[in-house]
Amino acid sequence: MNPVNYLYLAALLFTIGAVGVLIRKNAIVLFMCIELMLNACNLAFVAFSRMHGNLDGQIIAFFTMVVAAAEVVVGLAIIVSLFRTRHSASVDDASLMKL
Amino acid sequence: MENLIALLIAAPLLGAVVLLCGGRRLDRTGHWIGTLLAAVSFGIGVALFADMLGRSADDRTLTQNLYTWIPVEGFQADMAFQLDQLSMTFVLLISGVGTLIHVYSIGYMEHDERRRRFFGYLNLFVAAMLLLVLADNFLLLYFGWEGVGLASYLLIGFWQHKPSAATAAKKAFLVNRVGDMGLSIAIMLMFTTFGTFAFGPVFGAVGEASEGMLTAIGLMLLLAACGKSAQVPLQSWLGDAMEGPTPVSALIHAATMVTAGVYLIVRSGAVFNAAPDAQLVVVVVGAVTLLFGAIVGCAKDDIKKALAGSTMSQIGYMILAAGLGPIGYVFAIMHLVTHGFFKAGLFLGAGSVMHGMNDEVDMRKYGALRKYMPVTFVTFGLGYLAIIGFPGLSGFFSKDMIIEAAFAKGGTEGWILGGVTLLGAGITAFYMTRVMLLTFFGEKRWQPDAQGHEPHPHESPKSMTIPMVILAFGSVFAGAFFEIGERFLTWLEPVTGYEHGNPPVSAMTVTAATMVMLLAGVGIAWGMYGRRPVPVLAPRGSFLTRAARRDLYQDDFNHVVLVRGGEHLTRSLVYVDHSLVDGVVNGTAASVGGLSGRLRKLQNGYARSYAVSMFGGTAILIAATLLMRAV
Amino acid sequence: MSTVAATVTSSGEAVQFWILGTVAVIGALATILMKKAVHSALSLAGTMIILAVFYLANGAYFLGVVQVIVYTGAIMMLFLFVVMLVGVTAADSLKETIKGQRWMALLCGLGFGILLFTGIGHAGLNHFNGLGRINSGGHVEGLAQLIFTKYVFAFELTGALLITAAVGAMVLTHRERTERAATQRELAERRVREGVQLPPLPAPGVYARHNAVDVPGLLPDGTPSELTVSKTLRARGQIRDVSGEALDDLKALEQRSAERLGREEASK
Amino acid sequence: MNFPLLTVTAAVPAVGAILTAAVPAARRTAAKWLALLFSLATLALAVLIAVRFEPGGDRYQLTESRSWIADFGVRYELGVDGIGVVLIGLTALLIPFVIAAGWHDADPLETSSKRWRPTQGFFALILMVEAMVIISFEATDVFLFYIFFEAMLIPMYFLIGGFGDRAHSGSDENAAAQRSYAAVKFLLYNLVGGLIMLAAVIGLYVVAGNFSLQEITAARAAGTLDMATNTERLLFLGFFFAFAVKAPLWPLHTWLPNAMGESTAPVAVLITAVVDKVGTFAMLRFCLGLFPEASKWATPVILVLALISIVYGALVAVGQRDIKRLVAYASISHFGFIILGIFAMTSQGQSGATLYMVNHGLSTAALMLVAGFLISRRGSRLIADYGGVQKVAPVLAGTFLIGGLATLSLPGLAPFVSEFLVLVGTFARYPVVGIIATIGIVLAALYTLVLYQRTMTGPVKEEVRTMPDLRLREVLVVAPLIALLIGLGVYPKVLTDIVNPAVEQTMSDVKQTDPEPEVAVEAKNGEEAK
Repeated sequence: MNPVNYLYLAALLFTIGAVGVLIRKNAIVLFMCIELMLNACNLAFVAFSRMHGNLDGQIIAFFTMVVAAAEVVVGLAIIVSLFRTRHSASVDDASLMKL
Repeated sequence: MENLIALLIAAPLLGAVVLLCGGRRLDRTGHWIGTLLAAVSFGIGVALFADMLGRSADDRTLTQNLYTWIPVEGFQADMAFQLDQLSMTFVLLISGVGTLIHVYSIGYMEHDERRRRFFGYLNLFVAAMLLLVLADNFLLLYFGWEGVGLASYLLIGFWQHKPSAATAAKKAFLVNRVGDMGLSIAIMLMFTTFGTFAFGPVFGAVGEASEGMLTAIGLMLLLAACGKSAQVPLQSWLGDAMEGPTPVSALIHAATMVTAGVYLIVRSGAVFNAAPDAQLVVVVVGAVTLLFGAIVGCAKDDIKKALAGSTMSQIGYMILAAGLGPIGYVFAIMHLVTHGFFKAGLFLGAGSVMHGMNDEVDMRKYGALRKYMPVTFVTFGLGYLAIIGFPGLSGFFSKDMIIEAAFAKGGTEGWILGGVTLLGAGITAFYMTRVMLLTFFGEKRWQPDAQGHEPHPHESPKSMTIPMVILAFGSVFAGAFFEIGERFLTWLEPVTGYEHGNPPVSAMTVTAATMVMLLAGVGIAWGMYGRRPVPVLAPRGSFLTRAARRDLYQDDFNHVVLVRGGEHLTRSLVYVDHSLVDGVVNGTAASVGGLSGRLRKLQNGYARSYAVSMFGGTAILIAATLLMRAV
Repeated sequence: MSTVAATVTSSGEAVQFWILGTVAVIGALATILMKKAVHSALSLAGTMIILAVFYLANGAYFLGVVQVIVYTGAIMMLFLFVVMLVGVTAADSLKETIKGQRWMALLCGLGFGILLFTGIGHAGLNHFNGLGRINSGGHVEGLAQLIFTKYVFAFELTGALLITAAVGAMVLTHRERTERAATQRELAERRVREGVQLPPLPAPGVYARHNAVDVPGLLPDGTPSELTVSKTLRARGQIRDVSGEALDDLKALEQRSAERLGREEASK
Repeated sequence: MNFPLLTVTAAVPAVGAILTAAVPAARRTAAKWLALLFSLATLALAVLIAVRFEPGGDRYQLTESRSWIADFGVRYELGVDGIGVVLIGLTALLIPFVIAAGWHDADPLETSSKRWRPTQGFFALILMVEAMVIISFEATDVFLFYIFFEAMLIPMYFLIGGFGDRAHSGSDENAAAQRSYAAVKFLLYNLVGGLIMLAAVIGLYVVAGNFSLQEITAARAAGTLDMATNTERLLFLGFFFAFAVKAPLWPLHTWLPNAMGESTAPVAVLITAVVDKVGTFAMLRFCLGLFPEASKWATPVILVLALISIVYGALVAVGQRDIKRLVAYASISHFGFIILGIFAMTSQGQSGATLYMVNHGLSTAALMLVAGFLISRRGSRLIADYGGVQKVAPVLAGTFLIGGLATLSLPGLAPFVSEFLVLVGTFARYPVVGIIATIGIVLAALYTLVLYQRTMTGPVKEEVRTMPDLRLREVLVVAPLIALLIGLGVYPKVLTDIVNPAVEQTMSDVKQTDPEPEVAVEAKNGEEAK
């Protein structure tokens, strides 16, 4: 087997995640889909790291995790405060952006 | 001596500045300041004249270069003056008659609360007119040219509270502007042809320029002259200009400013001499105006307007003479000077009559005034005799010379022009006799004015009669003085040149013919107005009379073609600007607004919907990148 | 694991890839298709653990461990906390409300996926270096060396980011009480003033047959009153409607009593 | 490094703007005096520039150059030629008058709140505009110029939209709507122009590799920088469009009547006498300097548009019923003359155009400010609401007439010199164009005198019977302007000496020489013989 297959898998997971972001209304699930996309990227980085024979890919994946963690913390905090005021976790309820 | 030239202009200019900026505290002394400064200018003029007489005929030109007015690469306009015999003649006329009319105005404007300002304007006029005749290049002449136009505007509209005066002032300025267009185009043509527009260099290089160009320059100068001197087709403003106070009519619209056109043509004689076609047009314009003014003068009942028609006609004589070339230049100027005397005198007389008659201007409401205003009657009568060319008076000599010169032009042209001038002399005699008879003879036809005051005719104060006497003196003797020993001819010849021409008939014959025409004119007028009583209300009259009363319908023509047409044009342009030019802009804005209104619906506010767009956009971008790399 | 470039991995890894990869994709699909958030979270956790295994297979040992501990262990649990807070039983409606959204999403996803696949396919990545040579000096040491030399600034920055995120989360969720809490008396007075609900709200539970707070009290006609349930539960839609049950109970009771009475009548 | 005079001149009003804006609400009068003080200080510096400038010296003097955005070759480069010097002078000169004339225009209404500070804002914005205009005249870096050319719109937008004329015919809401329409129109027009110019600026960088006006001009003149014909033409059009909007040239003019009509008289002066001059100035400096060949290529079309502006502007002015809109259309006509002079490509035309910018600034300022005084007295902008004013307010009427006479270019007043130079310069190369343009002088007389006749003469209208004459402050505003108009009319040499060398340089940029006269006349006059 060629490690390129890992890349195909990563692409598949990424696409699934992206579609999930687009079709789900629950903000929490939406976040999970984003995490899925990030993980797919990490997988690609790790595969690249192996292909190129250096560790930089893994370092990037490492940073991605940190950033993802930070993002989740803030994002979930937003969801919680949103839920408190609106009693809903649906992103469609927050549609005040239109004129 | 040449350093005095600038002072000639500076004195009245100072007067204008002081009087106009001085404010109310000068109200009581203003008229004296104005008169004094005009007199100072006259004094300097006389001193320069005396100095000039002391030098030989070839060495009489003085120049003074103050500074370069507009220095731009290749375009050098100097603030420089040139005083030669021609300018000298004008300087004396302007400052002399000007001073007299200042004196006259002291009395005439006594009861006007804005007298100080009137004198300021008069001083401004004198300064501008002197600048006009003293300039040594066409651009500076243009400066003076417009300066007198401004003064004329201010003075015609002096009684601005009267809408008719304000309109007349505006009309005068606008018609003059059309003429000014001609002057500026002439200057531009000179600049492109000769690279300069100073008198000396231009006239010196005339021989090298093409005749077509010179004809163009000549015609443009003529257009300017037509505007300023009220010649057909730009004559319409002069009659209305009589709305101004009478001293203004005397000084500006009879003696000096309106003759500026004659000055311009005589001054540019070198150009016209080399452009016979332009000269022909000048002569035609002069001849047409001569008859036009005379006919209009016959029909007017308003004394000032009758005199205005006369002025137009007399200037027609001068323009005609100037168009004859070296045969006529000297006589044009000579008639200009004598006309300055007698026409100013006539206007002052008319002013004096109006002064005594509650400002009534309709001659049909005068009559029998000779007993009540003896001085006015005598001075006016002398002016009358001078203008119709009574033998021995100034008009006789100067007009006779022009008629002779017209015949001397030679050929059919000469006969036609001679005939026209003779006919003009006859009509002049007719309308002036009419004025004289209606005003001073016959029975009283006085009417109370609008407020019901009966007129009490009385002689005017000394300040008014003395200038009239002096002018009458001039009208009687100036012609003879100029003519005896051909003094005037000798004086001006070095500047304007002179040739005798070849008259087909002898001078005596011409004089005799003139006399016949004169007697005929006087006789007809006596028949119509002297022998039988004059109705107070004007009879309907023949078609010609009605046409002449309406200035031969030229104002109606202007009104229909220019005023109405112009109004329609501006109104439609305002509409175009608002609806079309602005409409395109606003239409674009509205359609963009409409489009974005529709596009706005895409902005439904759902973040997920935006996310799809982003995602799709990213996909397209990646596809584009890949495709580019593939290609 | 060889130290030179190779084109093929061991067949054991291939078997592992195909089996676990399938599971991972199923997990991912389950994540986006499950109705309840808690199920999504669990599916995602499964996918992540499989990914951790793949990391290990790719020689990223440290990352694999971190993936299990940090991601699956910490972050996913955080998700679960929030899911519980918001309401574990609340199910999402999978009905799409925005017109054309789902089709557009699928179309874009499909197109994007095809693009990625063709891109990877065209990249021509036929051989790979492997990590043997790099990992020879110790895997974690190698990572550490890179992090603390080449990437030290990025590392510091991510640290700062984490702290900021932590502070941010506190700011967002913490609510300072800005006014004095109303006393019982004041609350009572307000109630009277507003005149909406003078007595205390009715208690939940039906005739004390249930002691759960999510069961609404019944009105005399047997219909449930939502007033009796806490606002939070109402918002989550977690009211357990037992009215039917209660009526059934009542019916059964009456029947039983009727039977007994009937028997008593019969026995008479 | 010498004393950075140019930077300081632009910085002084900017600092003044900040300080004025910071004055507390209650100290309104202090803010006015502060603004006036700073504008006078700027004037003093502008005079210093004129003194330090040597007409015969280098093309650009008092230069400053600092690196700014090194990656894109953008430099902070300042320098003035003769044209810049006189226009800086004009700007610095007019602003004190604008401030003094607008002394009470931005006083808050009785009813507005105590903390409301419109006065401070008004004067701060005026000073801000001054700073930006001055630096636009100084910038010799295309990018630097572009930034301030655009940034000027921001304070102008607020001046037009925020401080309208209190004299209006309709209700307050209607007036506010008109005002915001005018402000938005001004902004959009100029933004579109600026946007197209931005594209051209970037294009210029791509072609030339830097933004330095001096370097590019020199390279163009020396032939070391070749541009493809079409590239040059496109870039030229990009620049010209922006300047033509600003100038404004027919048919891009319709924002000006709205903007001038709805704003207060001092702001209207600011628009037409100061800000618009940046457009014509930039045509002369950037269009001709950077794209000489394309300028010559576009000349016929531009001349026709300028002619249309002249005649059309004047005719539409005649048909106006609103005093301020009339002056606006008159300005459009005058801008036609300026553009005509620039693109006639003769030294008379270009010197005339430069003088015209100055003189038009002075004459319009005089006319518009007096018109503003008039309007503030009667509270109406409609010509029909006036009549017989000269009887009750002779000084006002007199100054109004002088302003009008300057507008119609009466000899003896400054605009005549410039207008005649433009006409002569145009005529020398394009006789027909020159003759048609002369029609403009007749039409100018028409609209000016009609305006004067309808407002000032005739019987006194009941509403104007109690109208007071000019107050001391107002006389102090108008009198120096009139003195300058007369002074520059009889002695324009002070300006031409500074301007001529710069015009010669521009003429050599576009490789044009004046047409020779048909007949060479020797020793035209003493001045040249020396």
